[in-house]
Order: sequence, then structure tokens, then C-alpha cells
Amino acid sequence: MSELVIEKVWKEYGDQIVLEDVSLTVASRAFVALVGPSGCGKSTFLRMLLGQERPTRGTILLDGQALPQEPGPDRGVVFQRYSVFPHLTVLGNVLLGRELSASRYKAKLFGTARRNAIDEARRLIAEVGLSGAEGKYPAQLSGGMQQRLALAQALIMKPKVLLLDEPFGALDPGIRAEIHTLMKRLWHETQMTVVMVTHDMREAFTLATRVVAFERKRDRPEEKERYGATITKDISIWPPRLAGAPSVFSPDRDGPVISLGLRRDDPASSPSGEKP
Amino acid sequence: MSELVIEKVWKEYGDQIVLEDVSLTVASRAFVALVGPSGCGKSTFLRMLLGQERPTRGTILLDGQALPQEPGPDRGVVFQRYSVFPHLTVLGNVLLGRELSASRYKAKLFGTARRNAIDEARRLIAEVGLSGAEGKYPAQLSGGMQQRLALAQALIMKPKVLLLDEPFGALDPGIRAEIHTLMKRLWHETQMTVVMVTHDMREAFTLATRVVAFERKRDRPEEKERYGATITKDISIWPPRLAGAPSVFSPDRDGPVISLGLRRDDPASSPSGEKP
Amino acid sequence: MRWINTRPSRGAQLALTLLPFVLLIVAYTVGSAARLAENANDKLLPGFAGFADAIDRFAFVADPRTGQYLLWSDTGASLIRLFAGLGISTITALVIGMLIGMLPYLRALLSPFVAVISMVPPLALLPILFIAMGLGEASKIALIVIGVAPTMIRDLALKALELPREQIVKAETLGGSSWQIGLRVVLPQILPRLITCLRLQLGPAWLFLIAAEAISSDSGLGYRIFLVRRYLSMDIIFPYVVWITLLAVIMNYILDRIRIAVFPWSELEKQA
Amino acid sequence: MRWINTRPSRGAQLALTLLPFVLLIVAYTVGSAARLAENANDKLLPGFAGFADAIDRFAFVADPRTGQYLLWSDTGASLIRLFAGLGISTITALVIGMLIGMLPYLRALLSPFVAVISMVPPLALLPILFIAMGLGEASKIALIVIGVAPTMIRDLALKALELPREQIVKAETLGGSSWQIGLRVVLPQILPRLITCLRLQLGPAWLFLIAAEAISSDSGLGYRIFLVRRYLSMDIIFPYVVWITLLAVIMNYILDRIRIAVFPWSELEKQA
Amino acid sequence: EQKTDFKVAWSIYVGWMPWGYAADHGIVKKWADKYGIKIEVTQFNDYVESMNQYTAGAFDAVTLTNMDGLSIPAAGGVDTTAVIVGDFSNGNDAVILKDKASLADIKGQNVNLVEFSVSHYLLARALESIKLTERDVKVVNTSDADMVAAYKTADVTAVVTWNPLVSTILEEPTAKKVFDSSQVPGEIIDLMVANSGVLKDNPNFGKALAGIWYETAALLTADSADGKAAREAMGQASGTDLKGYESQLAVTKLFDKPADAVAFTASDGLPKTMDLVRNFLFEKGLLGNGAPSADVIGIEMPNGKILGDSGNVKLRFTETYMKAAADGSL
Ligand SMILES: Nc1ncnc2c1ncn2[C@@H]1O[C@H](COP(=O)(O)OP(=O)(O)OP(=O)(O)O)[C@@H](O)[C@H]1O
Ligand SMILES: Nc1ncnc2c1ncn2[C@@H]1O[C@H](COP(=O)(O)OP(=O)(O)OP(=O)(O)O)[C@@H](O)[C@H]1O
Ligand SMILES: [Mg+2]
Ligand SMILES: [Mg+2]
Repeated sequence: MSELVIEKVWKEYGDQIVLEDVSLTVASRAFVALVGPSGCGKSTFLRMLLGQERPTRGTILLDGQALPQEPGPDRGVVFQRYSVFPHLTVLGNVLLGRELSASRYKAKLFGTARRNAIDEARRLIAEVGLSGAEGKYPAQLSGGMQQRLALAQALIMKPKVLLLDEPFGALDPGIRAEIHTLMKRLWHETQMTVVMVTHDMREAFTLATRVVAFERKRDRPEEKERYGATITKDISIWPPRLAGAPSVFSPDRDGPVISLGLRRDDPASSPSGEKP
Repeated sequence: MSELVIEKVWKEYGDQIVLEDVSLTVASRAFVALVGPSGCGKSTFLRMLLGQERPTRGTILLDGQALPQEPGPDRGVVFQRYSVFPHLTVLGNVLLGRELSASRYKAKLFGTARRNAIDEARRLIAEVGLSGAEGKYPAQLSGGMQQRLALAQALIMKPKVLLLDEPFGALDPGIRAEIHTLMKRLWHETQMTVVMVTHDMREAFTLATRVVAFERKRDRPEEKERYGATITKDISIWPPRLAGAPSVFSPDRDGPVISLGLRRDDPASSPSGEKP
Repeated sequence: MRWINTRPSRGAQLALTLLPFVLLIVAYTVGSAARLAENANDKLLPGFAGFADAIDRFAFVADPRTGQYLLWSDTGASLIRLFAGLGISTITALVIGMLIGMLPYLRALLSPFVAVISMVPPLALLPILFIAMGLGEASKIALIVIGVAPTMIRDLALKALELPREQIVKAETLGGSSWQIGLRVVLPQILPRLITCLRLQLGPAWLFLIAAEAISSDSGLGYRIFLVRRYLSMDIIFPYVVWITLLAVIMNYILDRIRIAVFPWSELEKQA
Repeated sequence: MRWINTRPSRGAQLALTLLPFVLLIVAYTVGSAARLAENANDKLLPGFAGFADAIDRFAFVADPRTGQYLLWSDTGASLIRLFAGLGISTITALVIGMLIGMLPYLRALLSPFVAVISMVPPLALLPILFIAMGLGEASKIALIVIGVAPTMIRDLALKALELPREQIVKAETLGGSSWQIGLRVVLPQILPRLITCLRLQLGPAWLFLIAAEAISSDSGLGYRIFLVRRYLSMDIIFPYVVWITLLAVIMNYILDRIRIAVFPWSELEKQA
Repeated sequence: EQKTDFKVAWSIYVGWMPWGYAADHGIVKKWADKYGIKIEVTQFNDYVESMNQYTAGAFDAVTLTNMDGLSIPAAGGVDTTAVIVGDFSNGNDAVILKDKASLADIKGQNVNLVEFSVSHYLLARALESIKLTERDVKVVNTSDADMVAAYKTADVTAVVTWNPLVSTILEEPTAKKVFDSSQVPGEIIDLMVANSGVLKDNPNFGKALAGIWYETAALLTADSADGKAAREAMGQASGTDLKGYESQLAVTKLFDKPADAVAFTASDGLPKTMDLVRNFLFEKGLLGNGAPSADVIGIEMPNGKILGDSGNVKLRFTETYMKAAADGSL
């Protein structure tokens, strides 16, 4: 169980109202995509779910309990950048969560405990397709590999809630498609609720069970400071996607990417996206 | 006229052969998309066209003349990053080309000359959709705006050849679609030959008149150093696109982006892309 | 809550900031009182009355011999030297640093040389300096330049080298010559760094100035400190040291303001 | 071709690098010969024979008084002080700098104080230092620490602060406590910077060491230079200065090698 | 209070080198052991710092000149007693002109010297001897360590300094000595002084110092191989060689026999000298801020006579310890 209840949440920075009166209930094991124009407060909202910041008004409950006031191991996160530690190898990055939880003062594991943790980490690394790169440092990985590593790193904690802030925004479309497939599989297989911020409509509709849009209702320049954004659309994907159950209606759109050749992609298709 | 003739070009770095035996003739006013796996030498090839590097063997001719051995005003360029000058405003960035060409020692324009140049720069800025941002510094612009600025900056020189090295790779899909539309319009309206490196198949096929793929013929790890990449595919787009003449067959795929709403993009469409 | 996540309130912040300064003053007062109780003429840690008296004598009473207000004339003399030294260093560093950063030939020629020179302890070479430059202002300014310029040159050369290659190529495609690229692309981008670099060198510059004034001079803050050091007149030395520190802190602050005002983009870049 | 695009060949590069050093030696030789021609006893610019003689006396002939080879015993004495001073500075800077960077309360408390302290000219406070620490090794080491540590603390605090907030948050979601985050996330990332910072402070550290040795000591490179300076024995001073420079250059190089060997990722990051 | 551990500071100067030699060669330990105390001897490169440290209380005894003894520790409120009168400068300090042979030529020149030091005093005495005053020249403070280099620069034409700088400068063909301390004999005196309070409570400390000094001084002046070795060692410790050191010794009137020192200390000359010195210091404002007259500080002579304020005696000359040495009762 990992239900998130956001009740009448406001967020202000000094005089500027960023979010106003946001209420939302995210069911356990849901996959919510958060979309909206740039600067409307999506990241701020995610930071509040993470516990990194506190709402000015309103409450956030996780499984009926008030959210702890700082980030903790029950909520994992992947940011667009800086999500992995540059001074640790791939294995070290994934292992870190285990080490921090298990060894209070040394924050290092030894002996059998370490071997077990390494086994687990290797399995996860393999799952995100990074086998063979265990000894590499992030600077030696491509952007896509780094984001996959960040995912593995978060997943080893088996968080109740996984929060993603534009995790795939910086990736090439090809790589992005691959990661989408991976994301879907992981969501099906693990027990977590996912909230993902994205700019990419297509990504939102490809992955999520529900797409929530934030927007400022009044957005004239002189009003910008005085009115915050709130939920303007809340769309449940149909046919419904259910964690653990492959959708029978909609085939995975992010199938294997086509290889270079004479076949052109459908010229009639049109990319969708919110102008940020 | 701005025809590029590349004849039996090889490029080696020390022992490593990067490109081998590349021959290609790019017709005047063509729009060539250069695709291929990461590290195969696309950027290297572009740098040679730019004059920033010299082929180890072979020749490159521009309009029948050997290419000058360093970059010059006849070939414009837009890189993925660092293409604009952070210390100049939008207007200053676009003006710079005029100032450098016109004022040998001061590299500054004054009086009427300056006013004329500013008028021209403003027109270009408007064309790339940056009106109103003339006084801003690049750090105040979004990534998409910066790339549009880089385009305007290059176009003011009216280069014979415009070279683009993954210019839109870092952009969000929505913004990317906008810039594609702009690119097409500019290519139709100006007199230049375009060579664009991209990772995105879809982009390649959306914009180009011709798609050229580089690949290593032998790519086993032990052979990597000994064999360079060369042209493996050379596809002319059908129906042919002609600069200045709108294609009657294929409507612009990058139309206005859809706005957020209930309409989902076609689930049957599949993204195409070369795995890098 | 984790310690790293606890944040002091505005008031607490101010109180915390002042605390060490207050503690320092209290510690001084106690130490001074203890020593003065033992020997009323103790010179090492004079009381605040002693400071007030010394400050009054130096800042507000004209010296009977020269008719000058010593603190101000010393400050004037020192600042002129400091500004001259820093000015020359800055210009040298700008020109040479930029050239080293831009021109591969000059880089090969000068870069290792400057690196080695920056490791030479300048105080050990003072005799040569004196004989070459005389004992006047020139040698004092030269000591500051020798002490400060090599580091600044290296820093600026590095900065010029760090400019993305793409920018230089882009400027070339805009028709820029070496000179024009230097003038319009490289120079304006390293100027803010120059100011930062200057701020970092304020401490060393004061150090060399004081060392130079200690050796031969007839005015200046360093001269006065070393002259009265002979009599362990800490009642004069302390206020002079505090004054020097204050001057350095103010200069540091002003230079940063100048950078932000003149090169607003450099601040934007930092925030981004 | 533009100047900025011309590149020297390997050979030319080497020749250019050596050129200024050669020129310096030639200039010295000419100057020395001229002065010696005028006055065979000139001490300011001794000939190379004079150097050879002095080096021989100091490096290879035992001092009859103490039975030691002076150059080596001086070097030993100075290096011990230098390493002790730099070692203490490094550890202080690491601990305090990291804490300032990580803990907002400590930052409020110490950051402005350290900034002001770093502007105090340490040479002016020498008497206090000597009285507080005695005249033994402690005060010499303390001068190095006082001169060098504040700058290092500021630099490291800045570095710790510059770590992307995202990394800290990520570490918290991995269950890290303040201590664990310090130990496993912040510390390893500022260690390479610590080494770089140490390299930058080598010059100042030598300076303070020489200044301290000039005042009270009976061995050390700085002591020797100041002792013979009374006699203007440049035949000893020059080799000592060259030797100090050489030591500094070597340390600088070794520290960088250590950084690359121990923290390979820091080099990868730089190249990326 | 009684104590057993004492700290002595000395700085590098021809007349004080024996202290270092004595420390290196066990003479200090020998005498300290004899009186059951411990003496730690510390060498300073920087004379001023050694006096400052003594004045601040970090040392029990220090080597300094009579003038600095009055203006630094005494004016700083530290009651100080001259335990040993070691020597006086008999040519060690000199006024040197560049290319000019007569003292009168100094008029109007810049004079480089260590301000407020014995050089400054010597200059004042030299000017007095030709009826000039300090207003006729301009004094430029110059660190002693750099005096030799300073002399070599073109704009320096007159310096006042001490040995070994004097002999190094005189090696220059242009340098002419126009006045030296042998013309004011006995006025620049090198002392070993100790804190009066410490000395009063621990007379053995004073005796030990006297014992050390006269044993080493005897060696220093001995015309034997041992004496030569000692001189060579002291020369090297001061950065020169045997020849250089002996030439410095030649212009130093060293009291190697305690009886000579006792006679000198008890003579009429000393009060006269101290009167000259205190007036010089008073004019320069070095007897404390707002000192009403040269009398503010009392100077006690060996015969008990007091120069200046008898309520504020801070500098004392005594023959007690030297006399003990002379009498062989150490
Ligand atoms: N720490 C802060 N202090 C003051 N204002 C802030 C702070 N963080 C965010 N803001 C403001 O809050 C608003 C929302 O920012 P936020 O980063 O949440 O937007 P976003 O929706 O994530 O935008 P983007 O899509 O560009 O990432 C912005 O106007 C921003 O300026
Ligand atoms: N200056 C250089 N020195 C040595 N090797 C180089 C240099 N520049 C590029 N290479 C090598 O040449 C090869 C081709 O690099 P290039 O950057 O041209 O590839 P690319 O096709 O642009 O790749 P990507 O799609 O990742 O940008 C790579 O193996 C690279 O390591
Ligand atoms: Mg955001
Ligand atoms: Mg590339």
C-alpha cells in the first residue's frame, strides 16, 4: 500500500504564489504523469512529495500518515541530471543505498553482507541493461545509461513511491524509447506508486495510468505573482492500464526501435507536446 | 552556387582510423542529413567540412575550389551547445557577424552602418521568433531559444554552406517541432546548402532532401581501431524536396503542435531512431 | 530532522554570524585585563582605552613633526602602492594570460615558464629587486607585481583556454580574425574572471606590500606596523591590522559589485 | 591562416618551452660577467663557478660546527615544518570547510568569520603568535596554518556547497544520515578539490615558512637565506631559491599525479 | 617566586655569538647543572622579535643594547636588570657615505638606517659632533637584513648601520666610513639583561649566566687552537668565516675579564651615557606616550644612585654577578 493524499496544498515563495489549492489522491500503484507549462510548479510539487520542501498550507499524507518533513528511503527519486554520484562506479552507485541503510556509522558493508548486496545490485544493473559497465564511472556512460543507473539506484531501496522529475528529457528519442519500455516493465514488476513530471505529452500518455495537468488559471504578466497554478485537467487513460497486467487493448507503442533502413516512419503521424 | 565535393577522404587520429574512403557530392542547395551510430565520425566529418580539421588523405572542394584550411564566413555552423556567446545579448549575438566583417580593427559598428546592421539583425531575430528578447542574455533564454538564436547568428552571414551538428538534440520534442518548421522555411528562403548531423531518424527524414548514413563496416572491438566508417547508405527522399518549392505530396509533418487535451496522439505511430 | 536540513531563522543567523566576533572581543578583553592587572604598562594586549588613545593620536591629531595625520597619510601611501601594483599585475595578466590562452605558439613559449616563476619565493630575491629598481616606490610596486602577477596570468590563461572551442570556431565562421576574436569574444569573457582573480589576490598583494614597506620606506601602513613593532606598540599595531583587514574586505566587496554591475551576464551564468 | 590556428610542431614546442629558461640563464651570465669584470669581488651576481663552489660547500661538505650537510639539514627542517603546516591546514580545512558547506547553522556561524580572518595580514600579528605558541616549531607551523587554512576552508566550503542539491536529496532518499552523507557523498567528492587547493597554496605556504624562519630559527632554507642575506651572499641565496622553486614544482606535480591516481573519476569528469 | 627553568633569548650579533656557542658546547648545561637549574637558550634571527618576546614575558633574559633596554622593556613596564655588560661597540657601528669622505657632506642627504635603533642614536651623535641636527638630513627606515642590498642601489647615498653589514658595505670601493662608534666609545653597550623580579628571587640564575659568559668569553679571546676553533664556529654560525668574524671582533671592546666589566659599569661614564640615551629617546617620543620628561623612567646605577624617577625604576645596572665572577665566587 502506498496511497498519496494531497489536500488543499498551497505553496508560496515570499510574495509569489506558485501552487494554489491543489488536491489530489494518488492510488496505490498508480503511475501519474504530471504535465504543465514551464515554471508552473511541477518540480515544486514533486519536491513537496519528496519532503524536500513543505507546503505553505494544506497537508500531504502517505498511507494516511503525514509525510516526513525530509526525504527518506520510502520515496525514491530520479532527477533530470545529477542523479548519480560521479565518484562512484556503476556498482558503487547502486550499492550505496544498501550500504547507507545497513551500516550506520561506516556506511560500508563487508564480508557476506557485502557479497549479498553486490549480488542484488548486479541483478538490478542487469535489469536496467547495464551489465558489463559495473566498473565504469558515470562520466564514462552516455546520458541514457546514466538515467538507467539512477533508476537502478533508486529501485534497490524498494521505495513505496518513485518520483521522477523529467528523467528522460535530455535523452535522444531512440534511447528514450528504450527506457520507456524498461520503465513500464519495472512498474509492472515492483510494488511502487510512480509520479513523473514530464514536458513530453507523448511520454505522459505512453507510460501513465493518469495524466494530471497543472496550469495557472490567470496568466497575464501582472497577475503571475498573485495567482498560483492548480490542477486543470486530470485524465485517466483509457483503456485503463493496471500495474502487473499487460494492457490488452493498446499495444506498447515503444516497441523495439526500428533500425536504419528504407522504411520511413509514418509521415502522417504528428508529434504532440505542450509548448513550454 | 555552393556545391561540395568530397573525394576519397580519410581521417586518422594517430593509429585510429575514423573515416575511410568517404566520397560524396552535395549539390548546391541540397539539405543533407548525416546519420550514424555514435562515435562513427559524423562530427569529425563536419569539422572537416568546416575547415576546423584537415583530412589525412583526399580532398574537399567547395564550388570547385579546395576548401580553406580554417573556418571562414562562407560556412556557417550551429553546434548542439556553446553556439552563442554568453556575454552578448540576443541582438549583440546576431550583430556580431556584421561587426566582425565590416570593422577590421574595432570590430564594432557606429552610426548609420550600425543602425542598418541593427535593422537587419532585428528582422532575422523576428524571423526566428525571438522578437522582444533582443536585450536578453543567452542565460535568460530557454534551450530552444538559444538554438534559434544560433541559427539567426549564422544566417546573418548568408553562408554558402550551413553545417549543423546535432543542433536540436537537446530540445524538448515540442520545441523541436517548432524549430523544424522554422528550419524548413529558412532553407526554402535562403540560398544555402545544408549539412546536418543528427541522431534522430525522424528529424533526418522530416527535413532533408537526402539522408547519408555513416557506419563502420567492421565493428568488432578488435577491429574498431583499424577500420574507419564510411558511407553505407545514401537515400534520396521521395517525393523529392526542392528548395524554394513546397512539396505537393508530403504535407509538413511538423505542423503546429497540438495543445493539451483529450486527443491522444496516434497510438499506432512508432518512433524511429537509430540506437546509438 | 537531519542536521543538514536544519536552517537557522533570520535572527538566529545574524546572532550566529556575530557570535565569533563577539567572542573574539571578549576573549581579548579578558586576556588584556589579566595582563594589565599584572603589569599596568603591558604592551602586548593593551586595553580598549589604549586603542582609543592610539587611534586618536594617529587619525585625528596631526603629527607634530610632519604635520600629517599619520593614519591617513599611511593609508594613502599604501593604497597608491597597492593600486599601482595590482593595476600593473592586472594589465600584465590580462594581456599575457589572454595571449597564452589564445595563441598556441605563445603558450608553448610562456606557459611552463610562468608556472615555474610562480613558484619562486619573491621575498628571497628582494636584494636583486632593489638593485634593479632602486629603493623607491618602484621596487615596492614591483614586489607586488612579482608576487601576484604569475598566479593571475596562469588563472586567466586557463580561463581563456577553457572557452569552448565551439565559440572560437563560431566566431571564425562569422569572419573574425585572431585580433577580432580576442577583442570581441575572448576579452569580454575573461574580464569578469579577471575581477574575481583580482579579489583572490588581494590578500597576497597586501602581504607583499607590507613586506616591501617593512624593508625600506618612510610611510605606509606596513612601514608603521614594522616601525612600532620595535616597541611592541600593539596599541597601534592592532588598529592598523584591523584597518587593513577592513580595507581588504571593502575592496573585495566593491570589486564583486563592479563585476555584477558591469558584466551582468556573468552573474546570470552563475545562477543558471 | 589565423594565428590562433597555428600550432607548433613537437620539436618547436620543446624548443619554445626551453627558450625563456635559456634566455634567463644567458642574461644572467652576461650580467654577471659584466659586473665581475668591473669588480671581481662583486657579490650580487656571482659567476657559475661561485655557485658550484657554494653548492659544493653546502651540499657535499659537512659543516665543521655541526657535522651536518647544511643544504640537506636545512631542507629537512623546512620540509618538516612545511608538511606539518600544510597537513594541519589540510585537515582543518577539510573538517571545517566540509561542515560549513554542509550544515547551515555552522555556515551562519563561521562563514563570515573565516572570510574576514582570511583578509588579516598574518605577518603583522607575528609577535602575538610567537608569544602564544612559543618560539619552537609550533609557531612556525602555526604561521603556515594561519596563512593558508582560511583560504582553503573557504575554497572547500564553496566546493561542498556547490555539490548539486539533487545529489544530497538523492542520498537522503537512499536512507543516508547527515554523517553518512558527509562520509560517503560529500567527503569523497571534495577530496580531489582538496588536493588542487593544496597545490594552489604551496606558494603561500613557502612564503610564510620563509618569513617564520627568518625571525627565529636555527635551521631551514628560509633561515639560511636570511642569515647570509646580511652578507649579500647571492652565491648561496640563488641556489637556495632555485632549490625551493624546484621543490615546489615537484610537489605540485606529485600532488596532481596523486589526485589522478586516487580519484580517477575526477579526471574523467574534467575531460567530459 | 622560586623556579628552576629559565629561558634566555639571544640574537645573531658579533658580541652575542658566545651564547650560541655556549649552548651548543655544553657550557650552558654545565653551569645550569652547577646551580641545579635548567636554562633553555633560544636563538633569534630577528633582534627586535627577541626583545619583544622578552618584554612580553616569554623569556627571562635577553641580549640587547643599553638603549633598547631602556626604550623597550623598561618603557614597557618590565623591570629589567643588566646582569652582564658584555662589550661596547668600538667601531662596530658606523656612518657610511657613498663617494664622500667627510661627515659634513651628509647634510641634505637621505640617510638609510633602522629607525629608532642604535644607528639612529649614532647618527644623532655624529650630527651633534658637527653641529648639525636631524633636521639637516632625511631618515629613511630600512631593514637591517637588506641594508647591504640597499647600499648598492643608486639612490642610496648614506647609511648608518652595524656589523657585519658595515664590513660588507665597506668592501665596496665607493663606501667611505665617516663616523663610527669608536668616536663615542662606551655609549653603545651590549648587555645580557634579565627580569629583575626573576633575578631577585633566583640569584643563582644570574650567577649561572655570569659563569657561562666568562667561560665562553675566555675561550673566545684565547690565542689557542681551541680559541680559534671557537671563533671559527661562531663566525660560521653568524653566516661568515673566521676572518670575517675576527675583523668584527676587532672593533668590539669585549669584556672578557669580569674585572674590566665591573670597572666599566661602576665608572662615571655610564650615567653620562644613559643620560644622553634617555634624552635622545625622549626627543623621539620613545619613553612612552605622553611622557612629560626624560625623567619618567628611573635608571638605577650600581652605586644605588638613580637617574630619573626613583618611584619608577625600571632599568638597573648592577655589578653583583660580574663581581662574583671577578672574585671567583661563582
Ligand atoms: N526556491 C525557490 N525560491 C523562490 N522561487 C522559486 C523557488 N523554486 C521555484 N521557484 C519558483 O516557483 C515557480 C515554479 O518553479 P518549478 O521549478 O516548480 O517549475 P516547473 O513547473 O518545474 O518548471 P519547469 O518545467 O521549467 O521545470 C517558478 O516561478 C520559480 O521561479
Ligand atoms: N581530436 C581527436 N583526437 C583523437 N580522436 C578523436 C578526436 N576527435 C574525435 N576522435 C575520435 O574519432 C571518433 C569519431 O568521433 P566523432 O565525434 O566524430 O563521432 P560522432 O559520430 O560525432 O559521434 P556522436 O554521435 O557521439 O557525436 C571517435 O572514436 C573519437 O574518439
Ligand atoms: Mg521543473
Ligand atoms: Mg558528434
